[in-house]
Amino acid sequence: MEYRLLVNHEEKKLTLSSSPDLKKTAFLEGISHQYELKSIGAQEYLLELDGRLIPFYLACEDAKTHLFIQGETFIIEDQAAARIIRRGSSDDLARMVTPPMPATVIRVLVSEGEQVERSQALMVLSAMKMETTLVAPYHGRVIKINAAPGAQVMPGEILVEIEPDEEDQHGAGTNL
Amino acid sequence: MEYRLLVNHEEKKLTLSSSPDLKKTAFLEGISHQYELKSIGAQEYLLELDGRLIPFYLACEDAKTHLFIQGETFIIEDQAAARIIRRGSSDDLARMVTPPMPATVIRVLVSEGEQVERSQALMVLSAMKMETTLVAPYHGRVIKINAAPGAQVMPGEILVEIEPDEEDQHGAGTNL
Amino acid sequence: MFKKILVANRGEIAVRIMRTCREMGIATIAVYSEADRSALHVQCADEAALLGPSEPGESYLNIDKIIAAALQAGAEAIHPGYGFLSENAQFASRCEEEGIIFIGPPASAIKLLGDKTRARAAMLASSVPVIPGMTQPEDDIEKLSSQAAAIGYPVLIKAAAGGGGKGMRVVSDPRDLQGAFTEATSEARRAFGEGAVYLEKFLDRPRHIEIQVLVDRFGQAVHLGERECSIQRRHQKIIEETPSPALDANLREAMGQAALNAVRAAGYVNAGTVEFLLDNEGKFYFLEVNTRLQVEHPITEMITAIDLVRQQIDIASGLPLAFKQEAIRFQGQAIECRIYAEDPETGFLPCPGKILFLKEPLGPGIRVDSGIYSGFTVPTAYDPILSKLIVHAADRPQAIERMRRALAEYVVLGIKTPIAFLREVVGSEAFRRGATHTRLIDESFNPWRPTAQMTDAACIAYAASQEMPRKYQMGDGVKTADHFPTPWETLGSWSL
Amino acid sequence: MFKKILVANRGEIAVRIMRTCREMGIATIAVYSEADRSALHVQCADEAALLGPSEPGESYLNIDKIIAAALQAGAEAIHPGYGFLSENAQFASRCEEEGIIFIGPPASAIKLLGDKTRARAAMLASSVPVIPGMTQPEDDIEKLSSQAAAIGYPVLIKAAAGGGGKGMRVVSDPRDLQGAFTEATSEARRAFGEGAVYLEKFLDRPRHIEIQVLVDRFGQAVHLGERECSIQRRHQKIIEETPSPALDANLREAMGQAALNAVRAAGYVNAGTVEFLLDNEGKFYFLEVNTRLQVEHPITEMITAIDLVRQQIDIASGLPLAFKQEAIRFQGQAIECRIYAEDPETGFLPCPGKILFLKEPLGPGIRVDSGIYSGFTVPTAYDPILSKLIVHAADRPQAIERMRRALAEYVVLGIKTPIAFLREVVGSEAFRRGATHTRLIDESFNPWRPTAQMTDAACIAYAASQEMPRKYQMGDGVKTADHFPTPWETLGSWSL
Repeated sequence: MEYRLLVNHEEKKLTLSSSPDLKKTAFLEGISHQYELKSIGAQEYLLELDGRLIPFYLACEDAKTHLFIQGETFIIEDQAAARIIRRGSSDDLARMVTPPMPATVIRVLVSEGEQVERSQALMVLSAMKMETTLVAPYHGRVIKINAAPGAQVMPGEILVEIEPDEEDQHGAGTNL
Repeated sequence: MEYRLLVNHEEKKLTLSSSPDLKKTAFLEGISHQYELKSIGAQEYLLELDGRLIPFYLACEDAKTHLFIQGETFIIEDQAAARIIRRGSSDDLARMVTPPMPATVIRVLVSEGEQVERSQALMVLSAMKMETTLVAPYHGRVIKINAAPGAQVMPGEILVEIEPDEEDQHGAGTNL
Repeated sequence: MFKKILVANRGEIAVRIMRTCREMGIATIAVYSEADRSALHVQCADEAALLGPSEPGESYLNIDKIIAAALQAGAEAIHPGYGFLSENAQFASRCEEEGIIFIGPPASAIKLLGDKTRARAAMLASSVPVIPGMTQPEDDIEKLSSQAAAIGYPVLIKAAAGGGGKGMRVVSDPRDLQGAFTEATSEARRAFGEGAVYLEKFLDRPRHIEIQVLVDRFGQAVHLGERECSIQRRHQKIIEETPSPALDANLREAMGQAALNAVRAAGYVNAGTVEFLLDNEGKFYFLEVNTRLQVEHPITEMITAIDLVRQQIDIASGLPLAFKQEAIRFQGQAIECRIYAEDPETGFLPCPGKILFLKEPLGPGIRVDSGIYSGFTVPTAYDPILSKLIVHAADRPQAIERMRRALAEYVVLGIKTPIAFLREVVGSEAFRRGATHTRLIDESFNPWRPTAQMTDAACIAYAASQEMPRKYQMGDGVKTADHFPTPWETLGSWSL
Repeated sequence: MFKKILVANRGEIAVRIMRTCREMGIATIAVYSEADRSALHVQCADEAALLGPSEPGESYLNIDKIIAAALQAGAEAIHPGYGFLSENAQFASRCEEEGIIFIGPPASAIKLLGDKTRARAAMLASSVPVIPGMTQPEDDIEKLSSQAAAIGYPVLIKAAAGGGGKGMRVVSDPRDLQGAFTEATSEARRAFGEGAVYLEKFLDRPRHIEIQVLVDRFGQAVHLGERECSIQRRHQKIIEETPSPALDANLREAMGQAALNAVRAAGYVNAGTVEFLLDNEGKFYFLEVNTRLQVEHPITEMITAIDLVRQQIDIASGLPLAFKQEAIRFQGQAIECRIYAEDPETGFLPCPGKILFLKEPLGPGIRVDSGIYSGFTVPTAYDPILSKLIVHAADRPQAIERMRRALAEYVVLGIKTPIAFLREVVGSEAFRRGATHTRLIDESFNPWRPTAQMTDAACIAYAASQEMPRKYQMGDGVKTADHFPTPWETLGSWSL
């Protein structure tokens, strides 16, 4: 996935390779780095970067992430629109197609490339023995479907990516 | 509210007076104590008990609460059924009539004393500009309604207390 | 011994005093303002009394309210900490009148030492070296010239009515005196309406050295060595250490004796600190006496193993000193860094706010005296000190590396702190050489920008944390709303 | 000096070693088992190598795997910590063969001192006092009787083939020797198939005193005073202190010299600890040499300001000792409490599990060497030590009160620890008097139940926290799922 970050007011672009089976790779300013990440606590992580272990600490406040790493502190602003779920950004969140709880995919009701209306049903999930339906948050075109029937899905995973129509652009980036 | 606790395997009963405007009082083994409580962090509290300040720390694991106070550690089991929302006890929780998010009460659809069917609509709430409906988790009789139209309600507050019918007793205590 | 003490302060120093009280079996009463309802010092006390609104005049500086709280709770003594009322003679007198013991010197000593002219006269009378200079203004250039020769060049011309550097001139060469005098006089006249000036010895980049003393009610007095406090920003100390790299045993003994003479001259009792300026020829000059516990007292505690707060309480309760000068020994090197809520990138402007995450350093030779916790909102109304990080090691190079290690372990997220800045100053060649003076930060670290060697790693760290599947992100820790979206966050696309 | 060290250990000691390495500018490699993927020592290292499954034989005791990890990462030296391979002569030899420096004594010294008979002979040859006794079994009662008279009553009859107390008898009166001999012989024959017995001096409630030594490669050796380790449970130390209340300067010097003789006799190099038993007449007897860093080394560091891990690394890298015996001074009193994952109410059975909340004590004179964090699951496969709490103060009474204060501040929720138990032992009249011996806990604190003075307050605290409106309960801290129910918890009664 591509990232456009403001790090202490300096712009940085990077790309992470996201295939889960391969060694994870980050590309940053022409250099590729191997990395692994482990979560230690709610706000603590351990990054292995090019063979070196680096613990770091995160805290979010509004749209800013405070990050402490090896004695240095950074304030990071994520320039890409609502890529992830962040507390308080409910407007963006309302526009994401993601399950509100761990669930299993039962049926997928649309296909890639299809045009969908706002509130059109996209996918049926099962959780806590109840069937529930994810709907389109806005008019647009389905560009990617990230889960098939039977898949276990978690909150925060974008299950259906929809490119919004012109008049419905607010809050939706290429990664939605 | 009345509490029946197992504290390090010893049974203790106490009652807290809960009127918000009065000085808070706890009655325990014939003695009444004045108290105030302040939350310091997610797991840290400051108790003022009979004029003395006592910080304490809480952690929950399954149905047990670990509590550290003045150098002593207690494991507390709450004998009353699902009084509060506790992580992991989804069976009980599914049986409580409580909003899943901060919301405003729009309409109350039942009255105290009324017999209700499982899944019967009880109350309509508004949150995030959407109307949503709380339904009865089991057959029973409405014994108390704790919120009127216009009220701001929070997750964890029991809005409608329902005494379950005989055949539907599981997980429901007098406080539901 | 006292059964109950009121601590008339807040933040890290109130917490630190209460810790010793607890070790002594003494109950503590915290006082707090409305801004400090959730402050750490309130959590550490046995009882707490609300003083009033956040303005210091309505709370921590309000003598009537503090006395009332002490009487109400039945406190036998009040510890004033540092700052606020700690050097207020009127407060000390008032305690005396109310039958409460003020844990500090008698009001008379506070008064004498607070009056710079009387203090200077008392020091001169007791052969304590003071900065040579004139005590009266002079407008005759001939007389000034002979005074300057007597004081010894370089001299400093100062405006009698002065302040803020106006009407001030450094003169190194006798031939420049006339011109500088004319300029200073006219500048002073423009600034203050009168042109009177006087002369003082000019000290170039002096060191700020202070001596800790303890005096009991029976006239026994000891000194506990020096603290080197030359690293300052905005005329306020930020790094202190002991022993000072500038002192040898002889100079330490000479300064220690001068400090004892100084406090004896003032009829002093309890813990006090005598501040000196030390020039680069090893001459030292009395500056003032701080009639209270110093912020930087822990470094003395580290190398002597003596608890200064316990000594203060023992002395105030009437106990004699339990040790003689010859029993006091100094072991190893201690350094303190003050952690303020301030931004070293903007000239150390205070930056109060909410602490989103906090992790304090641990392990060998580390002490943290802290007044904050994760989730605490640092109020804007008070001094922005958050905590003090103190290290102790066998020698100065080891103490420096230990401080750098500890600073690298110290995580404060949500507000600006000088932690990274301090790490750089402590690691600088000048600090390692021990070549510290009061203008070091201004000359070498202002303006300052972080080196930011970890920017790329920070980007990857951030992005990787965003890509982590939510179920793994929970780790072993507490599940938080960051990981598990609440309905507020997720119900948007549900069909309800 | 080394550029990179592999730390062949886990938990608090690995973290503590890495802290000193960081201060010395040395990169560290952690090794870990599958059970320790999220362990703190992995987070503190610069690199980490997975060894294998949690069983020690597949991980921390596996010489081949550790050597391979060191070679792979380019480590110049290995620090073994304590336990695991730290006293394994074969491992030390293997390091030597592979061109890796073992941070500890030479394999030959480990071997000699690990063989109790050879060690005893070497000590006898160097005039180090050993527990008087026979080296061969004897079945002639006349000969036994004269041996007993030579050793001095009380004597202990021990089975030559023995163990577990079988065939063991204490004899205080010569007239009881015959009967005890008959009983012991027949008991030993029933238990072990042979009845051979021998005699040893019986020490009643001895103290366990150990002397820390440092020896460089050039034969210079110093001792760093004693550690009193008499407070034990399950034959394992739990509270240690220095100085020992049982030693005066003369006895300290005598034991220090004996310790130096002991290590010289063994051709010892690096840090080591000579353990003695001290009887209540002030006579001491060689017990064994621990050829590694001790768990309780921090108390020596506190009163000497010497970093023992730094000394180990310096010596291993070939540096001479930087100080002589006369430069070593002892300041104040230090006490250590070991915090184990164990339940003092059930005879100290280990209780591993998940740490739900952790808050460590801070402030003057406190050191915490910890291997845990909030959210960490303590594995079942290893020694249940979590951390060590060490205090330093001017004298023993102050150190005791400081330890009690620090223990009261130490919050560990989720698993059982002996924190409240330790607080009671340290505050007991016997401990305050310094009347400690190896059977104190067994005799006075077993069984033990917490006093539980706060039960009522705990009930009110719990109930009050449950009644707090959820919106207030969030306080200033992180919002957690406890406060804000997730959809899993709340969707039950929604109409979806």
